[in-house]
Amino acid sequence: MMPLVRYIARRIVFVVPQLFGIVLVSFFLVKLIPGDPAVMMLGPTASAQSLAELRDKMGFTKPLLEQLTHYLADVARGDLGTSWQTTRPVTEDLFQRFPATLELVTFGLLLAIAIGFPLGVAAARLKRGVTRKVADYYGLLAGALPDFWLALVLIYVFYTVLGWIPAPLGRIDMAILPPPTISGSLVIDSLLAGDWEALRSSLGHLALPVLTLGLINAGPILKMTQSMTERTLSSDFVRYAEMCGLPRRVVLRQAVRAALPSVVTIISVLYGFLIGGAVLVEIVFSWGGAGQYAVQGVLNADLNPVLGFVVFSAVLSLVTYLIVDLIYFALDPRLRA
Amino acid sequence: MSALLEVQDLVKRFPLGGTRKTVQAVNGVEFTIDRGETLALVGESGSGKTTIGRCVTGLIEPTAGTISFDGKPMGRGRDIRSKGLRGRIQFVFQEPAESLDPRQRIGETLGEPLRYLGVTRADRERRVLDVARRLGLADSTLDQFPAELSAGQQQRVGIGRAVITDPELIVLDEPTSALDPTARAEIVDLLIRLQREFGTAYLFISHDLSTVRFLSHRVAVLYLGTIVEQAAAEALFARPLHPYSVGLLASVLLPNPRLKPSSAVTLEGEIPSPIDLPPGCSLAGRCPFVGERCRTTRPPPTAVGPAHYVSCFHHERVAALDRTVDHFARFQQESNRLLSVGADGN
Amino acid sequence: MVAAPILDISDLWVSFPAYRAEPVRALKGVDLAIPPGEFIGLVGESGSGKTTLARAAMGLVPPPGIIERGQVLFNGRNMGQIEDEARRAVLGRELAMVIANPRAELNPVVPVGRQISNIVFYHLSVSRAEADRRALEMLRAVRIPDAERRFAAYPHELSGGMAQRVVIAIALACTPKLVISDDATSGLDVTVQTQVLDLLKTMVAEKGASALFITRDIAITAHYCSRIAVIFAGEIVELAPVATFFERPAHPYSITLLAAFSHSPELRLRWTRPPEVDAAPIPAGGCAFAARCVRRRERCLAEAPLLRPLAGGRSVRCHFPVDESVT
Amino acid sequence: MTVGTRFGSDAAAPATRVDAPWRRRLRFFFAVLRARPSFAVGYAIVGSVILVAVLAPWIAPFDPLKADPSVYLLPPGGRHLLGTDGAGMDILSRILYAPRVDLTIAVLGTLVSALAGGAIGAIVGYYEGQRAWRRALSATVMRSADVLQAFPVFVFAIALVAVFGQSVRSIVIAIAFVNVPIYLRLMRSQVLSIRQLRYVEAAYVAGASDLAILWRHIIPNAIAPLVAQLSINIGWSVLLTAGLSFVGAGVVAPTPEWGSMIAMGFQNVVTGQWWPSVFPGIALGLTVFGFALVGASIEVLADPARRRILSGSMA
Repeated sequence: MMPLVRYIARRIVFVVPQLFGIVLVSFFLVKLIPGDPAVMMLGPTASAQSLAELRDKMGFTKPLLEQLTHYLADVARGDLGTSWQTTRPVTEDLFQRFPATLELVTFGLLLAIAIGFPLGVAAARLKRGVTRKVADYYGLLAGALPDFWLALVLIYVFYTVLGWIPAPLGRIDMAILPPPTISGSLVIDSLLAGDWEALRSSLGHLALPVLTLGLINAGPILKMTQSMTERTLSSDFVRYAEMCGLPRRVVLRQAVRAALPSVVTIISVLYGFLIGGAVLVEIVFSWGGAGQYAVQGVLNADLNPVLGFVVFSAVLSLVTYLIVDLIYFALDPRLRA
Repeated sequence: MSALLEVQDLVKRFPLGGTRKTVQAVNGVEFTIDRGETLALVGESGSGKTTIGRCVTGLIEPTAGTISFDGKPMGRGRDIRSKGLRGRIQFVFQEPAESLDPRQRIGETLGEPLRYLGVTRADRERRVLDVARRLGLADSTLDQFPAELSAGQQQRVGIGRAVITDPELIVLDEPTSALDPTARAEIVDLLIRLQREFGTAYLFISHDLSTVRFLSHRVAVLYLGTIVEQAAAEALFARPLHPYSVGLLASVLLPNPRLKPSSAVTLEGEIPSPIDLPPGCSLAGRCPFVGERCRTTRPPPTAVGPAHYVSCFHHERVAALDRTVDHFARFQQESNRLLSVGADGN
Repeated sequence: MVAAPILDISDLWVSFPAYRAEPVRALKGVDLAIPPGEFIGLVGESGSGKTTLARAAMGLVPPPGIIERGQVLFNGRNMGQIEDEARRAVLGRELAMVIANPRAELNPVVPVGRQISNIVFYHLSVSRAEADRRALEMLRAVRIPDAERRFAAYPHELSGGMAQRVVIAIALACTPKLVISDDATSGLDVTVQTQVLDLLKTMVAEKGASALFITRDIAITAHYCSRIAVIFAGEIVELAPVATFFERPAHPYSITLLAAFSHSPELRLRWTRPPEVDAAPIPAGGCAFAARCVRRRERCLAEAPLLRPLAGGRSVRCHFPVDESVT
Repeated sequence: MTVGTRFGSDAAAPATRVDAPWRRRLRFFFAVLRARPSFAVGYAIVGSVILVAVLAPWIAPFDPLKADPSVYLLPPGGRHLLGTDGAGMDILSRILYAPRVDLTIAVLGTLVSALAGGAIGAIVGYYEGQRAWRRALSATVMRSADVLQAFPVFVFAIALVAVFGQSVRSIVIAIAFVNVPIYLRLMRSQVLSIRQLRYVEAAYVAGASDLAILWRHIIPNAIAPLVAQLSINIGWSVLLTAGLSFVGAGVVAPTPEWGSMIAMGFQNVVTGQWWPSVFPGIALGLTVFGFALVGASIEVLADPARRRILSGSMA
């Protein structure tokens, strides 16, 4: 598979400058955030002299360029500095928090695909009828609802009124001991550890946020699946397949197969977006994810977590784009020329 | 005085995405066009005829070779848009619908080239009306949009836009192949009439031999980026000397069941891809006269008559083909008999 | 007893509704019968309705078109009213279509060999292995160079000529009774076109099937068809055996079509009406070709001619056809 | 003997302007609305939201900023139709005033990004792949667009707001900055495909300058998809603004804005008072839904092929 290897090599060569660009831009951006980190750390009552000492130790007084090269060297070593809010290295914080975000986003997107994809294909096939109407309006409505608002409504209905799910506070019940972290996802870890109690509780806590993300993001997936399948259904080769008398299901399968690459693209774009975009749902459910951690960082001018989060999520989205390209490559033989 | 257009050793290679290989579209082409003359570039897909047309009009930059117009070479400093050349060379495209801006009215499209020559609005409107009438378009068409016109009318507008600046040379890239037979005949008649009136030279690019025969003074037959034969039109159609010209002429279908396409020279197989060309003569794989030399060295153009060049080692054997390949004369005779009767309603 | 026609189209009217305007009548009462083993050429310019006729023959009139009147019988079955499942059993199996630009109409992500095998697999319900074997056999029959390798090739990897041969292989894979070629060779180069047309004609004849050659180029019908039908603005204006047609076409439009190939502009001009800007609009009831006909008389404007038989197995839709005596 | 001179110029009567094209287009537009009720709903929503924003002072029952602690957390119904929030402010009045802030931010933000993104996209698209330095220019611009888009959008917006300070102006800048890559990419791909079309080449051969080609042929044909995206993007920006306010990085309370209203009502939901958060959410959702429908209609009307299918089905 020579072309595939060359294709990957070319893509990876692209990733490096992009990563460098991201670190550069975020470094200067964060440096512009007003508010003096030293004052934040020691509090307004600290003496000028101790503030100056701290600034010196943290290297804030050095010329910007020097700080940058210093910072780049650290990042290269994987050291993203320490957060004065948690007083722990940012890398450690992120490794502890990112799995929460990834678990939420992954399950949320899987639900969105489970809702959006089949509905989109069904809507493309039926020119009129109820399903078509439902799909059209759902596609537009889902994309229009604010996810944090829907979360609140779901909490009100399922917790306050019906009481079916546990209090929306964190990923697992306070009283239960979380299982040993292997994959970082509580659900999977408790399954692996066979701890049914922890599994029941983590699923219970996961239900509403995943439902929120699932319902909202099913919209764009549905719309893209519907429009792409409609386009392939009216394309020349499907018309020709009809003329050759191929059975309905075979024709539909071929049309969906041809529409798949674009659907995969929208899913990957959503995945990249949600890593930073699901923060509102994280806050409503006090999920303790990486997004929340970064937002706190910005609001309290704690620079390193923000920088760390940006670099982390950029790497993740670039990796997802790379995976998507590979899927594209596998799905469409024309690229393997 | 020197020819209007001179093309020397024109070469064009397109990089093939992602690999080091290149598409060898044009491989060393030479020809000239005099004022008021029509030279036809005849060839099938992959012959490079469209690429040559686009190089001449500056739409594509040649890899090597020189193109000189009115004695002076064209290049970076003197291209089609520079003051001295603007409006003197025009282009007519193959697809009528795509050559007109869908959001611009016909009158506006026709007059646009004059804008770039700094012609005043009043003069523009007058010349647009005049050209529209000369093309047989009603005045009301000027307010319409391209979508409201038939393919034949759209093509007339494309020609009108080219003729309005009274150019010395028009490059026409297969102007008739997208049209129905009746519309095609009208456009061909129109082109001949406009040439007679304005004395414009045409570089007529086509794969349709019967149209080429009808309106060109000289013909160059192209195969995979090289001119395999070049001659005056009557000479070439009467006595084609290159196997490819013969094969091309032999496969023309005439609308008369008795005039079967002759099987004197049948070119088997497919046109090879212009990406990795064989070393010797590019027709070697399909030619019935192929010899050892054909596979190794490229046959140089040899003069076989007044301004008649052919690039083939075996052109004498082709000439020796006694059976005439060309039934066109008989078809023309039959068609005249048929058309001369009944038009006046008896 | 003349064998029953494979395809029998009688008085077929097809129209397309248009927004805030009269519906566009694509076919206005077409009658056409194709006996078994016969090659009919249908010649018409763009907008004459020839492609609509081909689609109607398969019962697949493109939406929003509807069949207003008349019927299309294929092997005795009414293709207009046939249910979806029954039509699928006929199309591709008994009635096959060869289309114009194959590289756009073959599935871009499925190897061509597999696409031929699909037709055999679903229509003849044989095992996949048997279907693949037949597909390979068909690839060889259409003389595609080294068929084994091309079996796994994708449409975009083939040249125009080869893609066209694959489509012919698909059409003939299940030995159909009628093959419709919808301008199948228009996209090909001249030298390749004759090869593909010869191949199509010999293979269809070998299978004892009949063919409907739909084309813009009257010259193709001269060499590959036994009878020719000329269609103008949704009506068949002339139907005749090829020999008598080209000896002396009767309908003025047929003559204009031939005049397009002539190299004497004066004669051709004689058959084109000069454009009159303020000409009175042609009344609807008259002959559709009246606006362009040089032989037009009063009667042509008042009364639309019917398709009526003349000598020599010919029929023409014209009040004043150019008759044989004037040679 | 030329066909043209067969009839003189005076013989042809000047074409009477039976139906001005814009009147024809307007009639077709209303027919489309009748045929596709969902489009009509979209224009109705957007129209009424704008109307509400303009007429708010006259139609709002209470002063949106007056906090009356004695009537805090009243349930909907009675004098306060939609109830009051934790601070005793009337929810309905605040919802009616909110679009003034939300829409201005979203419209301004997207317009700025559309103009900037569109212009850069057009230049980059037109000059891509041509002479050396132009190819380098477009490559750098595209790579920086990739960098911008690799950023987690929401966190990036918050950071921008933090940098420029918490004001309406800085939110507009944040939204503009985040949306620029969308328009840049859209315009570039449009221009890349249009610049190869024959009528553009015809203008080139006739001697048109790059600017003339861009202005006369490329931009007019590339605008339609941009306008469709603009409408969808306004809706999305309203959502982003509300999100920023929700985390406290957007519009500062007590200015009436849907996002901050939802945030203020956040604690009460758990204890059963749902209305301070739910009603603003509905207004926000409806507005974004309206803009999405308008965007969808423009997408169909702007694309000649889909317009023909639509008019065919309307017959």
